[in-house]
Amino acid sequence: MANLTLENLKKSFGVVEVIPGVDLEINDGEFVVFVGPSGCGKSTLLRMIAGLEGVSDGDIRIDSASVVNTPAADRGVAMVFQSYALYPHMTVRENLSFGLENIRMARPEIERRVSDAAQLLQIEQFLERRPKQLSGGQRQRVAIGRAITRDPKIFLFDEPLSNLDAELRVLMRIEITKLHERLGNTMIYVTHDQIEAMTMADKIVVLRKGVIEQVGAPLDLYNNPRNLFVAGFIGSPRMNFIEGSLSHSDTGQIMFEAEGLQPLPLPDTNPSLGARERVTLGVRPEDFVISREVGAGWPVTVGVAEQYGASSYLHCTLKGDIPVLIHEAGQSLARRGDVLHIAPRGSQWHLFDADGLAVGR
Amino acid sequence: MANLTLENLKKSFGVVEVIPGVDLEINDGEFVVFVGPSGCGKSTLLRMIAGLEGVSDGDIRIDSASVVNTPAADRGVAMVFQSYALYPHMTVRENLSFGLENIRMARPEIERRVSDAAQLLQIEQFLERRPKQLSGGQRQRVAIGRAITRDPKIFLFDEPLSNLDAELRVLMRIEITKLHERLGNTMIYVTHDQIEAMTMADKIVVLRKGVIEQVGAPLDLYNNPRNLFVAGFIGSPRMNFIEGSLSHSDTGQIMFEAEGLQPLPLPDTNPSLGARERVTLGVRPEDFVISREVGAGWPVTVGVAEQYGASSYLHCTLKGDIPVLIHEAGQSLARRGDVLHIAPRGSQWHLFDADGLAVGR
Amino acid sequence: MYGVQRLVGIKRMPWVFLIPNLTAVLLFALLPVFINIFYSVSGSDRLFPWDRTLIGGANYATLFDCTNYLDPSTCSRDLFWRALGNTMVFVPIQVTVMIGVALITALCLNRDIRGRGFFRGIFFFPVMLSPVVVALMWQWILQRNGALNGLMGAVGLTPVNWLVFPNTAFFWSVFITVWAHMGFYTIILLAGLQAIPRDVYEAARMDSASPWRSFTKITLPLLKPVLLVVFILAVIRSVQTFDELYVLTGGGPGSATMLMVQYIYEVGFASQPRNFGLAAAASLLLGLALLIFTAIQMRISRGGTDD
Amino acid sequence: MTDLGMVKSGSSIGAFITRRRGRKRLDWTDWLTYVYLLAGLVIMFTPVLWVVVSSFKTPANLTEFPPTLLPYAAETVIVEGYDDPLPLFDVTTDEGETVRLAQLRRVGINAQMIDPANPEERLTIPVENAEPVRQIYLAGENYTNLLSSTGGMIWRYVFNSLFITVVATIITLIMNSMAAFALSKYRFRGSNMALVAILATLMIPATVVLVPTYMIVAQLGLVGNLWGVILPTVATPTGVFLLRQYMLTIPDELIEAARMDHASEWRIFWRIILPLSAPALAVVAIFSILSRWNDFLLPLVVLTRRESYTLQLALASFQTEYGIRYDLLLAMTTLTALPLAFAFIFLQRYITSGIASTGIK
Amino acid sequence: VGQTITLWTDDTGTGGEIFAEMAEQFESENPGVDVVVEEVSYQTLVESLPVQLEAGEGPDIAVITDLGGLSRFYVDITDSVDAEYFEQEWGQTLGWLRGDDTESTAIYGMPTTLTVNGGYVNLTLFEQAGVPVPEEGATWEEWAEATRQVAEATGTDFPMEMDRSGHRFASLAISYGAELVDEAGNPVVDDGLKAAIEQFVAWHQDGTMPMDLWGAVGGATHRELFSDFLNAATVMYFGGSWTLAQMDTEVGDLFDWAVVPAPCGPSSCTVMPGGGAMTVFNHSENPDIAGQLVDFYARPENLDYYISREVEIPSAVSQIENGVEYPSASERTSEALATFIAQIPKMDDAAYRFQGWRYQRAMMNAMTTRISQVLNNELTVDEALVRIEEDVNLAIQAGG
Ligand SMILES: Nc1ncnc2c1ncn2[C@@H]1O[C@H](COP(=O)(O)OP(=O)(O)OP(=O)(O)O)[C@@H](O)[C@H]1O
Ligand SMILES: Nc1ncnc2c1ncn2[C@@H]1O[C@H](COP(=O)(O)OP(=O)(O)OP(=O)(O)O)[C@@H](O)[C@H]1O
Ligand SMILES: [Mg+2]
Ligand SMILES: [Mg+2]
Repeated sequence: MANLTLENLKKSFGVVEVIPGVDLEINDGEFVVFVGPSGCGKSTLLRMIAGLEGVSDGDIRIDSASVVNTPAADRGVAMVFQSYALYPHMTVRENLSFGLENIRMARPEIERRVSDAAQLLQIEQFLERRPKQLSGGQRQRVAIGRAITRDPKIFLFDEPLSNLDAELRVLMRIEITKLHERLGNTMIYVTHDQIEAMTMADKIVVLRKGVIEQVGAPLDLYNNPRNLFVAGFIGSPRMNFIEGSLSHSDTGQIMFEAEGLQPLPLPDTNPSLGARERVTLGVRPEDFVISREVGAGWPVTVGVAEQYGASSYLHCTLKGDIPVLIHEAGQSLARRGDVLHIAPRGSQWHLFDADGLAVGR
Repeated sequence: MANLTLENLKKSFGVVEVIPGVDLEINDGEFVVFVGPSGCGKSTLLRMIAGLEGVSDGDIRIDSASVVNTPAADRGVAMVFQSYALYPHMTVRENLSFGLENIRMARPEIERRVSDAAQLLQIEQFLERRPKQLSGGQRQRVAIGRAITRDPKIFLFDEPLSNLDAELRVLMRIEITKLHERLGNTMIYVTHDQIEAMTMADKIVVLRKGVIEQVGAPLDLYNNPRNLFVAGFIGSPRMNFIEGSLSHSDTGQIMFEAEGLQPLPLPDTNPSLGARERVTLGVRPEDFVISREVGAGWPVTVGVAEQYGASSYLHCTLKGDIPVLIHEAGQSLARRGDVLHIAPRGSQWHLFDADGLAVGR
Repeated sequence: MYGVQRLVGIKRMPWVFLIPNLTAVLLFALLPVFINIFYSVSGSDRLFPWDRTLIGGANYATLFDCTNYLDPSTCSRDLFWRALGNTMVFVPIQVTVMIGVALITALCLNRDIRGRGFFRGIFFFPVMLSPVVVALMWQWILQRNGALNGLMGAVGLTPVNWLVFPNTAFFWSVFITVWAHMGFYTIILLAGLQAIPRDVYEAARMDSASPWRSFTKITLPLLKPVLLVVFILAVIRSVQTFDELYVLTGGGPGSATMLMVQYIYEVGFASQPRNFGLAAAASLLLGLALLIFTAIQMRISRGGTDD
Repeated sequence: MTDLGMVKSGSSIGAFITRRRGRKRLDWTDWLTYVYLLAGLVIMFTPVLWVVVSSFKTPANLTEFPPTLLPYAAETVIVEGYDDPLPLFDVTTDEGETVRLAQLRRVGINAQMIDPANPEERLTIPVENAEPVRQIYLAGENYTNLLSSTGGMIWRYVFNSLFITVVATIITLIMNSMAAFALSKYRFRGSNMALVAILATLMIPATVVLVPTYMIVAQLGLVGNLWGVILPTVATPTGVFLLRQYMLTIPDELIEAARMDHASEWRIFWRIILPLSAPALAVVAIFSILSRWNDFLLPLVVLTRRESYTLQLALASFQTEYGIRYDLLLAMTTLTALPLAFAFIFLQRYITSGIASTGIK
Repeated sequence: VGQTITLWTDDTGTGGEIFAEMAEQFESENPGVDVVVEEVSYQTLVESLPVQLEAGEGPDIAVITDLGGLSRFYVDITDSVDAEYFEQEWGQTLGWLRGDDTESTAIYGMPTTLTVNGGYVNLTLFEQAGVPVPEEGATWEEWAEATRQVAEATGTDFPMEMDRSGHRFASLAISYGAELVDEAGNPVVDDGLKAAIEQFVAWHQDGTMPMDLWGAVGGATHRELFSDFLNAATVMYFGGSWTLAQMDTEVGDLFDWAVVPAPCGPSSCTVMPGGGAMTVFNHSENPDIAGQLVDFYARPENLDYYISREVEIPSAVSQIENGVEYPSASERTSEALATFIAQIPKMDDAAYRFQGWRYQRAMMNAMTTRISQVLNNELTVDEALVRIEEDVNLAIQAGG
């Protein structure tokens, strides 16, 4: 149905270049998530695809036909807005049929489509209500329904769940995933939320300042971030970073040294990894081996120990006041002031060179 | 310094009884968190303590002196509002000193207190800015600073972090915890957020419809909920509930039976537990033993498998379409459609009788 | 209408939306002003510009024909100067009183009291009456044999012939215009008050602020933008005051309550022959004064709020 | 550490005075409020009430001084032999008795009277001994005279006033909201100029441009035509301003959503913007209704024929070179103000909420 | 082809009705002509009609009161009317319609009724006070003195009141010798005017006249307080003949009243004449038919019918001389009318000249405005005189 190609796509607002040039290929039926810090251009990119924002340079092709000069309504894409943008004065039914009436679709066909969409999204019983009379999740569903009735080739979502509370987010996240499985359309989804990106995407696109930093499957990005930015951005809580240098031990082991800390042998290293002056070691909170024995790794002092019930997060500090966050499954027994010893687990560590690029193990 | 006692405290708005009677003892220096569903009266209770809302009946005592007739400003409590309620037209400094000027405190003393609070909260560099020129987290800190300068006996917080984004919430949560440790004041904190309640509280008060359901330390509530409501309310994601009955097996084992499922022996049971007609079994997502072997427990089919990177949540269904959420540490290999076998782990299960009260193991 | 859009393109659609209103504005508001400018530099009582003869600044010269600028009696058009002077006294007083009263009323109506809607209606009601009706009504109440004197007589006070003395007539001019218009400003201020978040007041309460201090330190500063709008509207309206006083006092006693607009009306409309030119000149001078005032006001208000 | 507690004792009197809501008693500020509002009620409403009551007084009763509170009329009696009813007087005779006589004629300080029971005998009574017999009498004839003196034209005036008010208001609403839409939801060159041009007209007193306006109306051939009053008044700057401020608060996303829904710009305006601006439209409608209904000068010069008179013009014709007909005038005033009172009653709740939401803040 | 003639009259009397009624006959005499009679408010005639005429709008015919001021909008109907008859009946008033143009012989319309300023006196109060009512020929001062005595004796609020109207004041001024306008149409501010103003001011200062009218009101605003007379709050009220009907109905039996002959000044015993004229306007599409309609109304029988129905003072010479029957009027009204009519021959030339002057209204407005200022100590009498002259000259400039 719909492949989408962005080719050297650029966007400037006045003299400010927001998107300096993006190349991206999205295959038919893929669920692609755009993530990136606030202001990095995610929405702009999405709105350019939708046709709500003009293109400064480059090309957007849907099914290999350029659409940069096609009006928004005729591109065959549908957008679900962050604030839903439901017409507050229309009933749900009218919201769903407004777009179809605008193209003078026959009444029976409109009704068929509206009821199909309503059934799919289980909002049949709300059809005569106004958006105000719906809960957040129901509104979200109506917004999606409005997109569905138009039978678009591509769905665009701009942070569709950010206005919902935590519980509802979990539910809607799963519903959208299921919807994607059922409809099989191409979907592009912008979010700030780590979990959404990780759990929903076929492919995550990480953006920074309008530039694509890495594209890949979620676990791929999680396990093999291409650079420091992606490593720090993907995963919540964040990966711990410790700056230091690499050296070879007497035994040929590769050792990581940081100021004031005993050198730590890195497990499972690639022998080709040479000594380096300035590297950053990255270890995710769950990737530490914790022990109470002296000598088993770096000593850390527990600050706040947060007990979530199912798991615990220990906010610790390494010598030199470097904060380290440690995840412990289950209910931790550690208390403020305890000293633990930590070392990276197996191959679960990452190294980045002075430019922030990942160094192969 | 400040013990707080609520004695048969009641509140009605017109004919609607919102708080039918609350008794609570809060010790000096405790960090108490009020949780409960929306509209259960958390804010009302807090506002009664603050003196912003009159008392219909009962008594509020601070350090054993009744304060129900004391004006808000003179109770020695300070409140941090959900929306911060900063004075938008005053600079941060003026915001902090306004309350002190109102009680005609000497200028040098005011300045000392403001700069102390600013230093404590690291907002010294913003002192001349207006609230509009601050980020959400900074505003939150100013709101807390305003409370601090007044040197209250008791701090009251009404969902202070709910307007912040996820990342900032984590940060501020820790800051407030540290603040409490440093100041040692009594703090009462209202929140919707599970994590906040679990990680910050010395003592959680669970409210439902203006009635206290359970009071206790976070892990205490997590591990030993007194009833179905508390069990379902505390912990996120929610505890899984399965309805069924209890019987004795031939071996004297206590078995849990549910329609369509093979009877499951409950591990570590208290032999005094008799057979019962209608009980609810509660198992938290992380408390399942998962196996791929047939016969090792109930078979469940994996629906959506959410990979968070550090852990995975499997949305499964038990026979009879009962949804079960399973937490698996690390990156799960389970895929949609896989069949797993699950059983409660060790003593990590909960039983509730027909009235929803916990049944001792 | 979709046809229009296809015809002009989406880029020009805003103009399509603007044109009807803009046409009306140009035709019935701006064009008259330009005609007025032409009137002011031309003579004769002819209506159509093409019938009139250019006389240059003669009308302005007539207005400024004074032997002593400090004493209006020495001016040929002494009434112009008196009206200007009266306007300059009337406007500040009337605006101050009006905003003061409207603010107090709005504060009262903003409280959680019984019968708010009723009182709101009461204070708004006079806004609905036409100026002529308001003036006739009050004239009828204030005249020598009016209800007020009847009432005063009944309670043992000496009746006063209110409209005969310049000071009392001026007082009632202010009173009646305030009476008639304050409801409008009260409602705007009330809306402004209601937009101030409740929790800010609660915070102030926790901060030991007395009611007076919460008023001066919280309410007033937060109401400032609304007050500014109200102030500008009130000044514009006050300068334009005409109908009420024209019917009530005709500008008397003497010329004690004659304001600029009445002067312009009398010169340009109520007299025979109509001196459009002089009236237009006077109105342009008035407009100039208003413009300068607004500009200063904008400057001050912009300087006052640094964000 | 708790100096707030110390403040408490020092300011107990202050606390008592400033004690506020939530206590069961009214505090002094409440009293002050009520006193003020009641005074306001008297000042604002008695004149109006006075007019309404007086509109039921006979002309003689109206000119009386001191005025009577309620409408009175002299009681009359029909005496045989006299065509007209004769007024009754209570006469104190020299003996101190009171007899009720009918007055025939008054000459100087004496009056000729007869006893209705004995019409033959004429008595001469000093005027100061006679007190007219009066009763409360609602002079409905003021209203019927009004109808007859206007030659049944009053319904014509009502129609004209209504026509002008309704049509002008509708056109105002549509034109102003179209302009406001353009000025709030599009960015285009010249928009600021247009806004300034429209708002600048706020400062032009209608009286001052009456003559040129009339000339333009005359040139358009609209003299004596209701449209000659309607058209010059429709482009109200305040309407554009209020509507624009309100429309600025309507999210742009709604418009974008509609554009993606194939809606033309006109349809967006008509189906989305206009319905959503209802509160602001209500405010503008009220102001438009008020000013159109009360318009006087422009109708005076433009509406030249009696058939095209508005109620206000008719009202003014009771005040002529030959005096003011207060009886008719008061009746007419009451009649013209009535529709507005009703309009206000129905629309009043929109006024504050509408203004509040138009963003004058 | 139907031709429509529109005629405006003001709505204070019943004039419109009668004109409409009579027009039926005209319509039957002239098939195809439709006469539309419209009653408009007085304010429309005074304030709005001139602007409309300026714009080429308005009715074909109107009964107007500003005879000289509108002369440039009239059309000459000499050819449509019996010119000789018109000249004979209304020779003087026709001149008023010609405005500035003293050379002209054009006939611009038909004067309909005459109004006369005059004093109403509360006889009952005189009777109660035991003060004799001044005879014909009594001066303004004598009247003032007499009414003062009456007011004092009876506890009446005020001795004399006068409408706030330049027209009323002109009666006093001309009696005091003021010329107001010279033959060439220039304003005259002379000692007569000064004396009148000084006297007038003195009366206000000593309480002979109340401040309510001339003192309390400003600008050119017209104001009357006839209700004071009706309530017996003033002994004498100087107003106009048009108030007669109201007197008759509202005073009724409350007291005795009468219209008194014009009080005299040092110069003459004159009051101002006034009244309306039916004129045809130059934008009319059918000036001939309009002229014929005027001629129709001018027919003696129609004129008599109209005047007697309206209970008005006639303007035609023959009617004034022969008198008109008023079958519907009361005895007292007829008496009063007779008194009013009796004043007509006594009117000073200056009064007629002033009435016909194009800038009369400017002068009257200047007088009301300036006298009020003097009463409130804003101007001295001398300054006021200078201003009055300046005001009128400015108006002449604007009108030129
Ligand atoms: N209409 C505009 N005019 C000028 N600059 C704009 C405009 N829209 C966006 N920008 C700028 O473009 C950049 C990218 O904005 P965009 O909204 O795409 O960010 P985003 O990634 O969606 O951020 P967020 O996560 O906060 O939604 C920002 O710096 C923003 O300030
Ligand atoms: N001023 C009031 N008048 C009437 N009812 C009120 C008032 N304030 C609160 N209530 C009612 O009291 C109940 C408790 O309200 P409260 O605000 O305390 O709930 P809450 O627990 O804070 O809820 P949330 O988590 O949504 O903030 C609600 O049902 C609410 O509708
Ligand atoms: Mg965005
Ligand atoms: Mg709450």
